[in-house]
Amino acid sequence: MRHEWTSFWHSGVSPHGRDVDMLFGGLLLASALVLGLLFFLLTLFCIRYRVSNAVDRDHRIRKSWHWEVTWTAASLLGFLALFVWGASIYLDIFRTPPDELSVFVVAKQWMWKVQHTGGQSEINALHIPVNRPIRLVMASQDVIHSFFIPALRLKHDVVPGRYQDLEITAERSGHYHLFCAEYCGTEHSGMTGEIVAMEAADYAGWLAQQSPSASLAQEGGALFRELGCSGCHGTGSKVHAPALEGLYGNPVPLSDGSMVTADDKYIRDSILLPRSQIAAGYEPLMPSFEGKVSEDQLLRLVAYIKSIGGHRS
Amino acid sequence: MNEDNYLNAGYSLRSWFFTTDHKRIAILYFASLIVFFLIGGAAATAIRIELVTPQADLVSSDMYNRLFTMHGIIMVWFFLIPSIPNTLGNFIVPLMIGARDLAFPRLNLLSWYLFMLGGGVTLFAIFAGGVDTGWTFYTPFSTLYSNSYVAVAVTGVFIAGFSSILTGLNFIVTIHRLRAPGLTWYRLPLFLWSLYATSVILVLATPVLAMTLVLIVVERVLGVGIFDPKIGGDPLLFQHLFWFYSHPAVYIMILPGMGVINELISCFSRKQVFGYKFVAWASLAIAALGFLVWGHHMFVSGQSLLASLVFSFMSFMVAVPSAIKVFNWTATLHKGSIRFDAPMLYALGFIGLFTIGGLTGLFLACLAYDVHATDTYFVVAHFHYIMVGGMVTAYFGGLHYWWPKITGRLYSEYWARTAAVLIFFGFNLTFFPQFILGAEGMPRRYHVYPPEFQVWNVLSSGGAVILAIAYLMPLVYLGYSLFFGRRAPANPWDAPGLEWQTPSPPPEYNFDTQPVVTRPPYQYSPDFAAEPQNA
Amino acid sequence: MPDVEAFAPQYASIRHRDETAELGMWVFIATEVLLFGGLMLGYIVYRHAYPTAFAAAGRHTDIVIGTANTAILLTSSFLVACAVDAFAAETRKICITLLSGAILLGLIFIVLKGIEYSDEYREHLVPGINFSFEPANADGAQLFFVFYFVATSVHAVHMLVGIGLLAVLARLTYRSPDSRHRAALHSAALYWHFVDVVWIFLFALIYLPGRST
Amino acid sequence: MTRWRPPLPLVAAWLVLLALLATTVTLAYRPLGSFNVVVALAIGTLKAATVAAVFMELRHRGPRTLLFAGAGLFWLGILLWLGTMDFLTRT
Repeated sequence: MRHEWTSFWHSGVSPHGRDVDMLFGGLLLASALVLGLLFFLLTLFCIRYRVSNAVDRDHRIRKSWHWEVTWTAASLLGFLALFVWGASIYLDIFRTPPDELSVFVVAKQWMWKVQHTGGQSEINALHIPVNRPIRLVMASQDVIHSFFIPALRLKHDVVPGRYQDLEITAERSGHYHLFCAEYCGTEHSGMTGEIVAMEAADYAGWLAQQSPSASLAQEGGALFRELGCSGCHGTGSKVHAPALEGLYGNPVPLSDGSMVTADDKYIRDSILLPRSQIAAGYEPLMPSFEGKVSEDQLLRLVAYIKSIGGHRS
Repeated sequence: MNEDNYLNAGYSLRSWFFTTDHKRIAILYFASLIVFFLIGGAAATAIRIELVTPQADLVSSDMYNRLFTMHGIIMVWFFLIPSIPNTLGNFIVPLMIGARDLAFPRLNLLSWYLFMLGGGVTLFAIFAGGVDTGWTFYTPFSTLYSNSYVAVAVTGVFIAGFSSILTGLNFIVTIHRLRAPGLTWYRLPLFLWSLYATSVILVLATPVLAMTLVLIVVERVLGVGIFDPKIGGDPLLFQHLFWFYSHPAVYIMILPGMGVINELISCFSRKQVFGYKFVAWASLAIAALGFLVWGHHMFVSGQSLLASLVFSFMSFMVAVPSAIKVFNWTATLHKGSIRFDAPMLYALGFIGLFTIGGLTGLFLACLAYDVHATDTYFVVAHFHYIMVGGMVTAYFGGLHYWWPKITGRLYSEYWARTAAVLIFFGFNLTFFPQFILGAEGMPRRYHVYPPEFQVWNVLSSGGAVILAIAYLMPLVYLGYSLFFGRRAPANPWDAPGLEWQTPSPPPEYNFDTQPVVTRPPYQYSPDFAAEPQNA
Repeated sequence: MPDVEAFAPQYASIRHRDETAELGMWVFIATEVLLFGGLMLGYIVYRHAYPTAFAAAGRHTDIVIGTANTAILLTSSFLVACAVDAFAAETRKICITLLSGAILLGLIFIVLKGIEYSDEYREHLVPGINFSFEPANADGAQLFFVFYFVATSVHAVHMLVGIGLLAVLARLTYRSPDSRHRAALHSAALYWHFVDVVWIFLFALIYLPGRST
Repeated sequence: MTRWRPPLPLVAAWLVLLALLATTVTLAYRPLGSFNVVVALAIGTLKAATVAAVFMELRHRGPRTLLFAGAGLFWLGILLWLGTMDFLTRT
């Protein structure tokens, strides 16, 4: 496995990566200036005003106000500039991505399981096409992990109990490190992997070559029937339950009068904690599937509901 | 060396273990801190030796996790937090304000016993099997998935927390109520200003840690989910409660160091501290602003974007008082007559290393770069530059500066200077490579790492060996000076502070007659007639 | 140096020692405020996350005992305040009776709390033991009751410590009401009033939500 | 028995406290929607202020003691305000 990008001096391979590198350069420059000034003054004073050196030492500075105001104001301005620069890139990195090519990532104690919507699944590896934004939907099965790709200058913690969105884009093909950056137990340092960015053609070839048994949505459909969801939500059922066709991505009126859009999070919460957000006009009959459904199965159910939502997954 | 001093006022165990004399309690703390520093240091050396090679060969992964957790817990709660306030602070504060003792002497002794009880329980947890959660005890790993001695270690830290609270309370009330006649706030030495600010943080932050640790034990022992995501709990709530204490805690660690540096820079350049009022109020500003920044530990953990923005902004603001202090120390050297004794070498080392630590803190406060650098060795290098490069260096500087006053003996200047230089060199070799490792993306707490990071790890481990040896040197020559060192005069550095107007080592009742203060501090040069206090 | 008998050497006078003791007590109270503050943050965060569940759980708490306990604690605080006022050699007996009244009310509070806990145990409201709640709000209610039990038991521990302090001081005052015991009683009174203030807010957060729906 | 009478301010404060307790309980049962919480906490703060001012004799104390008493509350405010900011502003 050739690790093309390793050392510190290679620039980031994502659009944000280059911005972060420039920011890092700016921070380095500012620090170098301050340190240079400080070391120069320290050495100058230590040499010039050492005790054995007879030099003019009277009419010392009395009023220190204007000195104080200058270096306080200078630091304030410098810090504000760095804050605004850093914040603008940060908001750009974590803006909630529109729904491009989605890949589901499940973090489990000491491995990464990646599911492509076409059904291909990988362990500790993620193949992505170059120059296409990929939306990672990440969930953790147990403790807090953190999906960290140094080459893309990007990481996001994967906190159990909720989905995390993360948009990644690789601009150059190659193999890049994947680390778990949040301490998660014994094999924390073993929970690493590889991001393989490939040209579009190679990626399509790779996808076809995986020969998945069935796409995520189809496996979700099978689960939908196995777990008995179709009993109530199916077309021919006599039970008064909300229809799921055309649900995904559209607003849902809730019993307490508020509105919520049916995104991944809403579907996942409705399966695990059905009584927390009850659809308007329906009784809270649905049993909770907490503990009966693993994160992988949840992903498939969400993919299935997305596929029957009349929405291009 | 006058005859009736606090050291030979009694030799029985009772006179030491049931003393209420602040000077003896400081000595008790000195002894216990040396033990904890050696234990924590041993863990650190083991970690560095393991990291020489990319693959695991010295210890197993589980053992490695327990080693870095032990290093964290022991160093944070049993060395860094109590070191300057409880040793130098306990000894010097009453002397500096011209009092006979702290406001509540019995409370001071209770503080030491709570510290030792907490230390004992934590050491039991560590040697009985160890803790593998990291010193941050993040849930749900620490509450649901770790099967190590978490509850016992957490109880130990809980008990030690009350020792900090009592010390903080004692200092605040002492500095307010027991000052010598004429000793107004603006005549207080800056060491007391920074200890006062430290005590404010100690008193207001530690109780929240106590409650957080209680919640961990409740969730772990009673099996009741509080932060458990399966029943709707939120692990981020734990992180908020934990970092509300733990970020002010890092200011608890650094502020006393800054206080010592004021004394050293001013004494060894024979000159008033530049901008006394600014440096004094900067300490309180750090204490107050330090409570508003904790969210910068959670920029990538799923915290809301607005909260991240606010915490990042506040983190930049808290850096301003530190910048003011560094510029004022440098300006103090201007037109001074500088002598390069060992304490001054530590002070100059402090200014350099603390500034690097502070500036890299700005890297981490900057939102976009923190996304890349958080949880990597960049963070490890940053806080070691502040904790070891700043705090421990200042502790050693203060230790050497007040050694004659505490023990009545003079240490060997040659060995002290070599140790200071060796520590400075060993430290930089250990931790500067870690900045590069962090920028390259090596995550922290990694037992096994990809081979391309090995170069920097070998350099860092080499530096760690030098640093470990350099830290043992003071133990040797200071210990030697205890028995064979020359007798120390009352004022070896010819400094104007109140603590130097009593014999070394001081008698049990500190001052024969109640001292009265008439002039501002740091009046080093009698020929510059009563320099006015430059604002 | 003045004689050591009346006050410790590091103080200049009795008044100086009393004021220093009181200042130390107020610093200690600030730490206690932050101790309970950690719990309140958890309560507020989870109440924001599960408003209906917290309201439903709030309705299951016994407001009769809660209100009675609040009244008892306010009265006991009043008695301690009077005892501090009546601290003198000649009114020593009255001071002792007031203190014992306050201690008695404190014990009644603890007993009522015990009764309330056993009721909740029978209603399966104790998380960790057989906790069962209507499934719609089970999670939020469990979080509510975790905070209810942690907060009230930490408060009860503070009550017991306060009762112990008052009892010791009552005996000391009975034997010799000198100025040192007066300062100690004043500090114990401040502590007792603080425990009362904590209960005032716990009452408002635990017993009152959800009553109106 | 010497003629010791409980001082008037203490008795008055005690009665005020009991009255406030009664009002807060009765108000809790009136459906004021989200206003209920505000009322309950406001009355709670009033009761706490009464205990602090009269029973804890803060009304006789100088600015330093008031500063110490207020410091605890101010830092509690920092903990609650900044602590909840994250949870309130999550998307």
